[in-house]
Amino acid sequence: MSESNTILKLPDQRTATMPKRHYINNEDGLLSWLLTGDHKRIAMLYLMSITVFFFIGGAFAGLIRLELLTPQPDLVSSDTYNKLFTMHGIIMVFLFLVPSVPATIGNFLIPIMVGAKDLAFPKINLLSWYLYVIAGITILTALVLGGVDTGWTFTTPLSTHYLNTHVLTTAVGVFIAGFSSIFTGLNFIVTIHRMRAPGMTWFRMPLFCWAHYAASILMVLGTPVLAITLVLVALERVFGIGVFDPTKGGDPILFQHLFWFYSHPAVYIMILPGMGVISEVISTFSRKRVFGYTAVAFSSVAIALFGFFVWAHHMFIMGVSNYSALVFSLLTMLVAVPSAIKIFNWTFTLQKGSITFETPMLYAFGFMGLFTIGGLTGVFLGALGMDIQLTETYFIVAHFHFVMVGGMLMAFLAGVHFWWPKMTGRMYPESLSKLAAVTTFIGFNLTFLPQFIVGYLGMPRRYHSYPAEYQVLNVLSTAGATVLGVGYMLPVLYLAWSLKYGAIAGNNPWQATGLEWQIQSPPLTPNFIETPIVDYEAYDYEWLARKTEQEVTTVG
Amino acid sequence: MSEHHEYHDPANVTNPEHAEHHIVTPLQYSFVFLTLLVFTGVTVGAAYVELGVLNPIIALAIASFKAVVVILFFMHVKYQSRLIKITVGAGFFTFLALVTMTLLDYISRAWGLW
Amino acid sequence: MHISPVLWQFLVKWLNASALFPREASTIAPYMDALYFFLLAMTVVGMALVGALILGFSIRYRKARNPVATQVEGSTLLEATWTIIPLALFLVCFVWGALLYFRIYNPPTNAMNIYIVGKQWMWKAEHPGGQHEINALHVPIGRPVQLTMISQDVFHSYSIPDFRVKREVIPGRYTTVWFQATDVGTYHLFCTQYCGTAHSAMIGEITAMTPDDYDKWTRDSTSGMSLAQNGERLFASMGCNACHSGNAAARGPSLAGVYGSKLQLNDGSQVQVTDAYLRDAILNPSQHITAGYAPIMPTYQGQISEDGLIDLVEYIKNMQTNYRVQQTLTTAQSNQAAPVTPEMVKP
Amino acid sequence: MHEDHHEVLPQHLHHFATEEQQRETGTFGMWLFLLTEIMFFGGLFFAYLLFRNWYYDAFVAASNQLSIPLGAFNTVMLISSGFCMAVGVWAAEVRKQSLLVIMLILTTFFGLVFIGVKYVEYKEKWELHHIPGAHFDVSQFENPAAYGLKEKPLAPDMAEKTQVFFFLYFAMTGMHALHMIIGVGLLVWLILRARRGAFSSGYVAPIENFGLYWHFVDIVWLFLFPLLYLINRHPLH
Repeated sequence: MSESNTILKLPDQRTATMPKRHYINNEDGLLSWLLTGDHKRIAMLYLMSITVFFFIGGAFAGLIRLELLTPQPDLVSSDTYNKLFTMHGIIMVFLFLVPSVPATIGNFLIPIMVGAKDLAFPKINLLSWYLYVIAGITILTALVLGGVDTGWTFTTPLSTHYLNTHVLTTAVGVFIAGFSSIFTGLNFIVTIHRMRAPGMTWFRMPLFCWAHYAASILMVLGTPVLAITLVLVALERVFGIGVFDPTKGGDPILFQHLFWFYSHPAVYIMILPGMGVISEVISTFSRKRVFGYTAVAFSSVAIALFGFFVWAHHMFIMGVSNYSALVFSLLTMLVAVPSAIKIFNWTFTLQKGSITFETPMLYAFGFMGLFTIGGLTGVFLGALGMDIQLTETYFIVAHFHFVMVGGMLMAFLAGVHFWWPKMTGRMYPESLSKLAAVTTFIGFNLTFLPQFIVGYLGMPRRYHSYPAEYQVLNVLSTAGATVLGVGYMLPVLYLAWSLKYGAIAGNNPWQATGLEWQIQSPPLTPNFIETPIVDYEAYDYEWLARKTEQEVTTVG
Repeated sequence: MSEHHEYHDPANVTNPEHAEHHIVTPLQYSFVFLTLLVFTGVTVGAAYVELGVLNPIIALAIASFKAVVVILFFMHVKYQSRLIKITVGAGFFTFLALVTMTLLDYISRAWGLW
Repeated sequence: MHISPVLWQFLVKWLNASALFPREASTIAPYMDALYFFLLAMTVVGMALVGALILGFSIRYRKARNPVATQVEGSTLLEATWTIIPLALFLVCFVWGALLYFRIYNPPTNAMNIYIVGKQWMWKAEHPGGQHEINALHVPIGRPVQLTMISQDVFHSYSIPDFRVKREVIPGRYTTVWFQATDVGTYHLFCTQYCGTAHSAMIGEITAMTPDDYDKWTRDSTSGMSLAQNGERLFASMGCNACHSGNAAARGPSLAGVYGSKLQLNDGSQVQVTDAYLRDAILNPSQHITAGYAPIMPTYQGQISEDGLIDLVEYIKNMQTNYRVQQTLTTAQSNQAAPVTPEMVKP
Repeated sequence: MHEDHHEVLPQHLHHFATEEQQRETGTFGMWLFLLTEIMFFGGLFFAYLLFRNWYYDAFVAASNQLSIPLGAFNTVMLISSGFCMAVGVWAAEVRKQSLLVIMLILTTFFGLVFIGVKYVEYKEKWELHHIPGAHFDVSQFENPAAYGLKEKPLAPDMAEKTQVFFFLYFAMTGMHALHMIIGVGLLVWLILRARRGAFSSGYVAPIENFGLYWHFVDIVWLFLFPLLYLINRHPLH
């Protein structure tokens, strides 16, 4: 690659070596990993377990798309199909999307970015990973025992009185996963508030930290409501009496309220950390401070705040009062604004920059395009009347996949590629990863754009069979899913390959300004040899240039 | 929560958002203890008096007062940093958000369709 | 390139049979589609704007062309622009959407009423004239039709995409939706809320007919007993008439003409008597005691099916006098069917 | 306590700059955890609020089955327990080891008395068939005179709704009791450590943070007591 279209600056590969001591080889043996308090190792444990669950969830998605290739219910039985999409939803939401960026990249980077040696509570961080694993195993147990077919939303009274599948086991799993997420969020908030290095003021923090801070507030305050709701569902299922059963005087809408009080903020838990990644990537590859830093920072907090007040837009046709539907619709429109602000700020970060197009940047562009569509189609659903036609159809499926997969997963992959050299000390293969990024983008659009159309036609979600006239669009979608599958398999393969054969990255291959790039890669166990003193703003590339110049002169 | 930055003192580099440690004395605790006992008596007594709609209001007001006393003194929030105070406030704020926004639906359902 | 003619034919047929846009078959559909195209345009313009900016900046400011970045702090003016313009657009969407919502969920007063009972996994439609349909619904075109819906078990959702209407069917509560079909034809009916194993088989067909055909259909498919007549029989057999006899000394209030009136309750509140109120008062009587009466009515929770409740509601709705109630009390002390009045069969 | 920050104490974790920072960080973390507890109980409190308004008469009748003296006694027990805990924190701060141990034991004692009384109350409900579920019996509410009660009889449909009250009663007090039991378990562990002098040399964070948890559980009860026992005593007619 020529000098003019990349910022990548690797050490001379003939002489470069990996650092002698770093967090990976600091201690040996399986036990040293399983009992570690080091946030970087826990991040790695999370990364591995999350990847496993992503591919389990992805396999279910593949089976679902395969079944939908034909209008007839021919591949699997209806029961199996219902279990497939339930498991796909539960695994992807609770075991992949919620912990994806925070528990892996966030865990690895938040302490380093604020200049701390570790998260505030290393043991609770480890506990969070164990809870995650226990939750995962519990949910897989439910799967192995015969599965569960509630849909990921556990809608009462279906889940409490009408199913004899493993609802309890799954609910226990989700309950535990919730506490795993609470502990991660708690750790982040405390760390960001109390563990910042000297000079690291709030407005010198990378936007990645702001985004995680906002998401963590949602985790800490929202998740317990899900926990108590699941407890009530379990009690109702066991004792046959409860507060959600209309024949006994309960109200099933109460369940919807409590469930969505968590599950709507949960989508912000999923997307906000991804937005943090995008801010870092866009800035680094256009060599420019993020346009409107404060606006982007505050829009994260605004999303977190407004995010608590919009949940009933999941229930517009479910019998909430028309008055409250009005209020929630209005608030939904307001929460869309901070996302628009972010998109435009990122776009204008490019202006007057010096842009290069490495893989993380390609993923980030993918994010911006797909998230824009995902966000604007969200306005369709927030508009009351429109929601009547669109909700519970494939339109909504397409919408949240655009936000979650097109947004969050793209951001996750952008982040993994961006920080891969920092986490492992080695570069991924550039051209192969660009191919993967483009494949993912094409596959994604092919999969989910037809679903908007088939959704407006009226095809309901969670349908095992459908009218024949929807087939062409479904075939397109399945074809796209195949491409998408390839796009997701590629990174696993070449990233694994790069662990041994990748080029040695050096401290700062992207010449980025974050504190994490000023230390060795992979970092030492205590991150910093001495506590850093921060005397520059975030994304200050001039500071970096001066620093590099100084180093060159001292060495020379 | 966005106001936290205002309370951060950049000069305090090793321990941001901090409050001087304060030890509450057993004497203060005893006063608090007595207050709580007295108000428990009051709330039980009030329950036996017919006051109409005031009954639940008085009971909840006393309970809230007792909770605030416990939070301020037994839990030392009075002597903590503003960060802790805001945090406690944020918890109750979110709880109120849950209650009011959900009640909005239940109350307005009775207003009929349109 | 050579494609086998068989395959070619198949492909052409397949593509021709496939749909891209739903039919506009109700009076609401054009309103819905107008908003849809507005939103679609907004999305396309927004996407094009962001896409063009990204593309333009990527070309203009790529490293090869602009080796050194110029640091820009931000711009309050620009921030304000992209806060206010999207906000204004979204507020337009809000108002427009809300207006559409009222239109879809506010039935006109002259709408004919059809009851829908959802259960795992079928739709039962009950016309006031006593016609029952499973997984089907016959409606006349050019006439507003209101559906009063309830579920016997879990949440379902009644969706007719070509009419652009959908509403959740909830256990324990009536919900309503209305539409006015414009074109003769058959349309898909889906259950869109996940309701268990055979969710995707809980589908049916809406048949929109000319008013004449519809009248013919109603005559041909009547079961002989209107809902109100069924309700009358149930009213007698459950012993409702013992208290709700309309006599001055009766233990229960007279029900003649009660539907639609404002009722004074014994807890001081005033309520409008609607379908939902009647149903609730049968199942949870103690919360719906008419002023001046004692709370002695037993609950019928678990003793009457939703179909039975609909019969009763329909009967009370159409009850103008207590004449027939007292007739049944004095003449037939049994569970016999009440005599059929032919003119009541018509919807 | 520690003017001298250079003294490295055994409990000082390496990633904190000073012990004071470590201690305040712990407190902050504990408070965030308590926020999740507020929201956890918040869901239950909301369900209570809703159904109390819907089924007021049933809630009155069912609430009258609870014993105010037992509830009030338990409230006093919890307040005393909280007071001992607070004094215990003070004892740890001024490094009085034996006082700390005594106070922790008293805290545990009052907590156990609370749980014991709760057991008595639950047992009575069990005998009266007031546990929600298949064996729930409403006859006492439909016909209180037959049970020697001076209550107004409830209409049958309203009597059924007493089950909703008892479901919430058991869910709320049960969750609260579960927190108490976990707390007592932690107290035993703290007492053992305190006896070995673990908290008598300026390291009070575990005592302090446990105190926060214990007081929070108190606060939940301070609301449960009036809501479940007291404020339904007077039907609004």
